[in-house]
Amino acid sequence: MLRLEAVCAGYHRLAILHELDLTVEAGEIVALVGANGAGKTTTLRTISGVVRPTGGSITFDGERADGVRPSELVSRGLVQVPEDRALFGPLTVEENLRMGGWIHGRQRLDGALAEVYELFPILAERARQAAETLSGGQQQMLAIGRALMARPRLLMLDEPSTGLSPKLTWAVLGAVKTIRDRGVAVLLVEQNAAQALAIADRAYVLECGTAVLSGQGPELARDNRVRAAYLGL
Amino acid sequence: GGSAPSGAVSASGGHAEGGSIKIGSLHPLSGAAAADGQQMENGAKLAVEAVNSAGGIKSLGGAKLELLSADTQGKPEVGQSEAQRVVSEGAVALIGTYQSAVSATVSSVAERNKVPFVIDASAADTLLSQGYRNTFRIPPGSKMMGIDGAKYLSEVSKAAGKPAAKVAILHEQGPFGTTVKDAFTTEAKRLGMQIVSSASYDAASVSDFTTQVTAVKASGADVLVVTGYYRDGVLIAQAVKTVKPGLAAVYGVANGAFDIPQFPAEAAGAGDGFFDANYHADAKSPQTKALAAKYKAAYGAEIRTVAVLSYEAIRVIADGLERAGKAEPAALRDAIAKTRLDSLMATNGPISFDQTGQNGNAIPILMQVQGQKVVQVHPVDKAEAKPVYPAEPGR
Amino acid sequence: MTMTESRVATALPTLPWNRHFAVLVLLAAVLAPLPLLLPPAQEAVAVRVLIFALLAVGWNVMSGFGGMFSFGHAAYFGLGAYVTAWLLVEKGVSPWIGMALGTAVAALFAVVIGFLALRYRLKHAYFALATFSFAEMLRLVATNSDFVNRAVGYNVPLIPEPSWWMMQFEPGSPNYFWIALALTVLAVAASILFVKSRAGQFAQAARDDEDAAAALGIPVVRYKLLAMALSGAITSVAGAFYVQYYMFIDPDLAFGSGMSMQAILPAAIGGVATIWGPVIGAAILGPLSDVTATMLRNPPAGLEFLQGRGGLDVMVYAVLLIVIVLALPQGVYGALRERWLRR
Amino acid sequence: MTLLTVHGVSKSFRGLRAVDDVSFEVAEGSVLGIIGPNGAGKTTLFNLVAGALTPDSGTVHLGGRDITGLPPHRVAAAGMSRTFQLMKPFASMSVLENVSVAVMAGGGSRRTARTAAAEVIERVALGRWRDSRTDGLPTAALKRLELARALAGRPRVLLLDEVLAGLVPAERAPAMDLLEDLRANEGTTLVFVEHIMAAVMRLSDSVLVLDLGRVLTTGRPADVVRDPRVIEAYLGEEPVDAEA
Amino acid sequence: MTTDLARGVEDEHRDRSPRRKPPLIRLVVVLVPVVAAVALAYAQAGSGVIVIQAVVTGILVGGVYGLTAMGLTLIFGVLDIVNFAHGAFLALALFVSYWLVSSAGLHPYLGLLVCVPVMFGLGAVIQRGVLSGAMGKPLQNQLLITLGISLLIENSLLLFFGADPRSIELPGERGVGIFGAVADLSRVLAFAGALVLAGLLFLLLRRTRLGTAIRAVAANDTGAQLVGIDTRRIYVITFAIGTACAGAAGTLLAPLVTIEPHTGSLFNIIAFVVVVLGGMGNVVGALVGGLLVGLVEQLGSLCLPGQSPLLSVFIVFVLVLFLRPQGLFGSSP
Ligand SMILES: Nc1ncnc2c1ncn2[C@@H]1O[C@H](COP(=O)(O)OP(=O)(O)OP(=O)(O)O)[C@@H](O)[C@H]1O
Ligand SMILES: Nc1ncnc2c1ncn2[C@@H]1O[C@H](COP(=O)(O)OP(=O)(O)OP(=O)(O)O)[C@@H](O)[C@H]1O
Ligand SMILES: CC(C)C[C@H](N)C(=O)O
Ligand SMILES: [Mg+2]
Ligand SMILES: [Mg+2]
Repeated sequence: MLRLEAVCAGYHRLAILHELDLTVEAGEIVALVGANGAGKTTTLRTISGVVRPTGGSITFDGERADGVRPSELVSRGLVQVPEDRALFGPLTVEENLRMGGWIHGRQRLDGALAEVYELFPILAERARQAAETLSGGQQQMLAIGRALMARPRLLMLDEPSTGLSPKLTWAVLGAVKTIRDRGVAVLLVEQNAAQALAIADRAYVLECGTAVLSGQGPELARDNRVRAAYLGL
Repeated sequence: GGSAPSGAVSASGGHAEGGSIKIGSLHPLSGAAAADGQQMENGAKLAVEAVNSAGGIKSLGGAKLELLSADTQGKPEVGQSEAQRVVSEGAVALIGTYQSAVSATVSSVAERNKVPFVIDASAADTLLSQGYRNTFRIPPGSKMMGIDGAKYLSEVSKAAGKPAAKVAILHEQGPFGTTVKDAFTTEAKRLGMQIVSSASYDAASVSDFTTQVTAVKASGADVLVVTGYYRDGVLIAQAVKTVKPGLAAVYGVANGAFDIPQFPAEAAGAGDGFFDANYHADAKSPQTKALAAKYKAAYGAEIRTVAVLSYEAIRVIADGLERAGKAEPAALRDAIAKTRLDSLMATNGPISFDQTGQNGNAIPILMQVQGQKVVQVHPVDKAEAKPVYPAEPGR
Repeated sequence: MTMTESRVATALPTLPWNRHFAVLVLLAAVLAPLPLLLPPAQEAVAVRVLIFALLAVGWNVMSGFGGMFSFGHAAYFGLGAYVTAWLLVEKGVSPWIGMALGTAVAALFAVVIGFLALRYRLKHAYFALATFSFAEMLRLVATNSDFVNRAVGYNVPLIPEPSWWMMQFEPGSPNYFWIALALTVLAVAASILFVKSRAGQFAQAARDDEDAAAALGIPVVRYKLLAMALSGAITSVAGAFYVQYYMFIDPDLAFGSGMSMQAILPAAIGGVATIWGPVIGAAILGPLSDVTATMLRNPPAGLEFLQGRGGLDVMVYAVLLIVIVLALPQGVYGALRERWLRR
Repeated sequence: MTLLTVHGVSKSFRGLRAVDDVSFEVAEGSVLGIIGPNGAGKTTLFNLVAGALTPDSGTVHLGGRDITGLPPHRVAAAGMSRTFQLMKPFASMSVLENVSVAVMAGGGSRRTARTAAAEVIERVALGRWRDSRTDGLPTAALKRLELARALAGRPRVLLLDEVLAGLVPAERAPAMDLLEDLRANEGTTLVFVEHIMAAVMRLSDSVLVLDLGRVLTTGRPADVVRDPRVIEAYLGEEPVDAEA
Repeated sequence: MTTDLARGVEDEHRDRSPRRKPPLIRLVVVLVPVVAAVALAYAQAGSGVIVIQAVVTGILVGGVYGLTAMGLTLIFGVLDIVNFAHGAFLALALFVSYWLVSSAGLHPYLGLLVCVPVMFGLGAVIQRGVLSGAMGKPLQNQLLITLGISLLIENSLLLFFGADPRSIELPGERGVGIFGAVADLSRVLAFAGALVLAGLLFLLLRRTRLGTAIRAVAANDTGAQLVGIDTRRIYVITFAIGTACAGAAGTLLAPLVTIEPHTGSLFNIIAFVVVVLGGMGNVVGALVGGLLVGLVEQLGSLCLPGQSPLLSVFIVFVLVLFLRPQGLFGSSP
């Protein structure tokens, strides 16, 4: 579904990604783990078109996806939830969600809205509240909900559990699985490698902008190098 | 004073090279006063053409005049450096500048370079109270306009049998408006008028006069005296039309709007009957009429008084050169100080400068908007038509 | 404790400080003979450049290094000008003394305005417009106060003999340039010293992050006020000198928004929050309008019809302004420094 | 001897009681961990203690001195430093300059500031970023910079707001070593907020649990994590199917 | 089961979300200076008629100020661009109106049909071509660029139309009586126009998809890109709407001002004061701010007779900022 081949990218003259290869198939959760600054976020930003790759190719559903504007990729079904959530603070929860369905034009989107509310009932309750007044956990749910409104086929999540309490972390990761079960592929970046690997179907380990290891989630969790470096065991 | 002024040295050099005599013309060609500034520039150009086509300066072997034009943008420091520039490019005299603040910096450049500076328009009295020897002014200053304005009001209203008794004043808060108001007030009181209210405004930002005119109405005044510029003048006319304060007259003193040819049309009838006591081109003089026609032919617009003044300033300098017989600032300055030259303006006599550099024969005259035109109505020898008093402005 | 190896190159190192002083001395030495070489009109432009530079160096201390965007620097310029002019015209006091007192008054006023604005936590555009308002209030009050001659302002009386004590020389005298140069050099030196000093470091830290600075024990308000006071003082010197050079001042000129703009433009063109930006910007902007005016006074062949059309020179000036800012968003010096450090 | 005493502090934002009648004491040289759900008021509590916010009621004493309502810079001068959850570097300055400013702010002279700063930088292993401007720094380095600046003033009490968050597990260990070393060798008193339970368990002498702005419980780490209320409000049960 | 967990989260936050108290302070901040000024003005002028007239004029003039500030606040709030060229846009609109009336013989208010689309197009072109380079740049860069644009526009007007003042005549009687005070009809119409424009903008921003998208972009640019909004297009549209507002304002103002290349810049500073007073990006704030400035200016000239009315405007402005540093309707930072 998504295929990165020898992708290089960076900021200004700083190269961050070096010949990165990565694939995501339909209906699977793929985790991307790695040290701070390894380039996880940059990878997601490159896929979603915020950062322009300087080399290699990205294809989504067999079509070229590099050099395409983010808004175009969204309408193709590739949606990212950024590290900082990037909510529309002064807008209400419902307005945020409806904006999430922007690419679907003037359609009512009531069905999609109902699904998101079913997944995160708290959002239905807070529908008229400004997004910036939500707690951290609620904001994370709203960010995911907003992304779902676009009816993505591939959802990319950047560290959805950062700063969340252990309890909320489980809640959010649980939701990720539910989303996968509804047929959406997920590319998940997590610093919390243990938890990410626990729910992932497959995973990549990123170091200095290249994938140094890849494999089934639980399998990687047993790999000694991974255990030492990322699980702190 | 000190060593040889650099301006003088290069000035004669400039003459030798091109054979033409350079005169600096400093006006606001852009900025808020560009309308007047461009008229003045055009007036000066016409004068230069006139002198040159009449054979140039005869005592200098028919030397031609050349205008070094500069845009002051209405900014004093730009005026200063432009003055400095044209002097160093060989200008033997300067004319300008409209804004008093700009004239202030230019006159100090002129004084220190010993280059004569003929003010074509700038009303501030302080310009001539610095003791400068090189600054001359053709039109009257603010104070005189205030005094004569009061006199004319008294004369015209008495002649109509309804002497103005209660006067309200609205004036812009700059030096121009304030000085005129002060002089007017003193003289009006001396002549037995009562000042019932006096309010100032910021000409640059004001956008409505309804309240002020209502206050005038409430004060029971029979005459509203206004000293200000063009835009505010039009706004006042509109407010008068709206409020209908029931005055005998709206009476401008040195007003920048009420005697402008475009004013009656722009105020769309609201300005009918408005007076203005101001210096003015003499509409009765055949030369002035010819100049107005020439201006219209060349630039497609009605000539304003300021353009006539710039024309006059060039004439004064040409005349001075003729008598000096030398294209040298110092000699020219002495010649200008002895000027006696017929004027295109409505005056008491030929242009001639007193000790301070003021044209002693300059006077304001009284004009009135009659039948969508500005006509001269007082003093009698300058009048094209009889003043209509009470004028019932705003009807 | 090892850091995960990453390929991120080290970011820009900062310039060593003593080099700034070396450049300053060199620059002063190179510029000093200028008035002996330039024709008087160009010298007037050169002096204007130095006045702009003084203004902008002052603005830069508060708004560049201090991070508090001022749109009312005319207030300090005007106070410097008016204190000097009033003392000189009304009391016959030497402009040097007037200049010194002017800096004190301007610094004090800066502290008062600054205290109010910081006390009430005004930020960004709100702060900028508050400073603008204070300058406008001064303008309006001066315009209507007999005490300072209302809107008429002051003319500096001419004295018969040139005098250092009264800062008056024959026109075109190089002394004007030298005084302006000396003042500018002092101002730049002051800004270098400030930036390098403890106080300057604290002020810049507070600009970058106020909360973090406070949490480290930096009394943020005190150092911001200090930056404002220094900034006001430097700018007021420009005002004091302006009066002596142009021999005239009035409220619109002294406190008008044009002057506030004049303080910002050179810094923005040259590079905000850099030592040399304001100076370079002034050197570009000062002659720019003369250059465009000259260019259009004698238009190239084919464009003669443009000659003498009012407004055209300003249009060209405007286009140049836009092009410079679009091409070099960090300012001329900012861009140069970036390139220099990147190799 | 108690060094920091917080008594009954409360703070509301527009009707929301973010911190509600919180009291605790910290003995000199000890370590207090604070945990609690998102939005429980942990950062707000830090802000109240460090002077960034003024409590609506309650008092804060440091070494017997009442520091309630003092502005942050006075609190810092009194010997208490803090780090920020959302990092706040001085973006126009290099790492070295950042820390030098902190040394000077703590009373160091300008001449010795650089050497002192360089030492602190080595200590938190930021050496390779020393002369980098902070605007291009990765998260982990920024977290350490927060720590370095807070240490530079040699505080008696250090308030740490999620300094470990955003670090991968492998990088947490050396950071924890550093904190333990501080306490052991310099007797620095630590108060830290953390969601990473491993760190809380290892470092703290006692743990305070905040929920809805109120103290849910305090106690030794091992006891606290077994408290059903804490599990209910904060830790949660690991979902069975997450073990897949 | 996910939903269960989410519910668990929900009761973690039992009603702890901040409630919005009615913003009483705004009302106080607006009313106190106005009431004080009315009382003082009455004491000074000693005549009820004058005070009523001042209030009526103040409201009408305030409407004009609000009108000129409307587009500015939109651009300010959404694009975060400090647009010093707004006055020049206004001047351009005045000249377009003038040209339509004088050469095409259109009724002055019908000019709206042409002027608004023309200015919309121009705004789009300028944002696309020049201002996109100023987005997200520091204040001084925006200042320089928009200042450049304004000099360019004003001086091209000077070049092509000349400096002579022009005016547009409204046919018919213009005086209108209101509560014993009088007002010029064109001012009443301009005031009505300000209300309508504010209403339209408010509806656009609050009730339409485009408006929500505009606010979304203002709130979080990256977020907007990530949901598929073409933010560059939104910028262009927003700026174009802002200039179109200047177009509308220009047409409505044309009958009551002297039309010169510099007319617009007279309104510029006041417009900025109004925008900041009302809170950046808030159209209702702009209207209220305009009214406050208009009233204070009119009453101020009665209260402080020797002083410029602007002095009272700036004093009130600064005092309001001290009470509400984010403007009357601005959200706290
Ligand atoms: N906008 C930017 N400009 C310059 N450098 C950047 C920028 N964003 C990130 N970087 C650098 O790129 C490198 C990789 O960053 P990235 O955010 O992709 O890492 P990450 O793996 O997501 O790390 P983390 O776990 O800290 O989120 C880092 O060293 C960072 O400093
Ligand atoms: N300045 C403020 N204005 C309004 N509400 C605030 C403000 N600061 C914090 N809050 C609210 O107070 C509550 C407590 O916030 P705080 O930041 O202290 O939580 P926390 O415990 O640190 O959470 P986290 O673990 O997510 O960092 C939250 O509901 C937050 O939205
Ligand atoms: C009537 C005008 C010529 C007055 C001029 N603006 C001045 O300041 O003197
Ligand atoms: Mg990341
Ligand atoms: Mg927190």
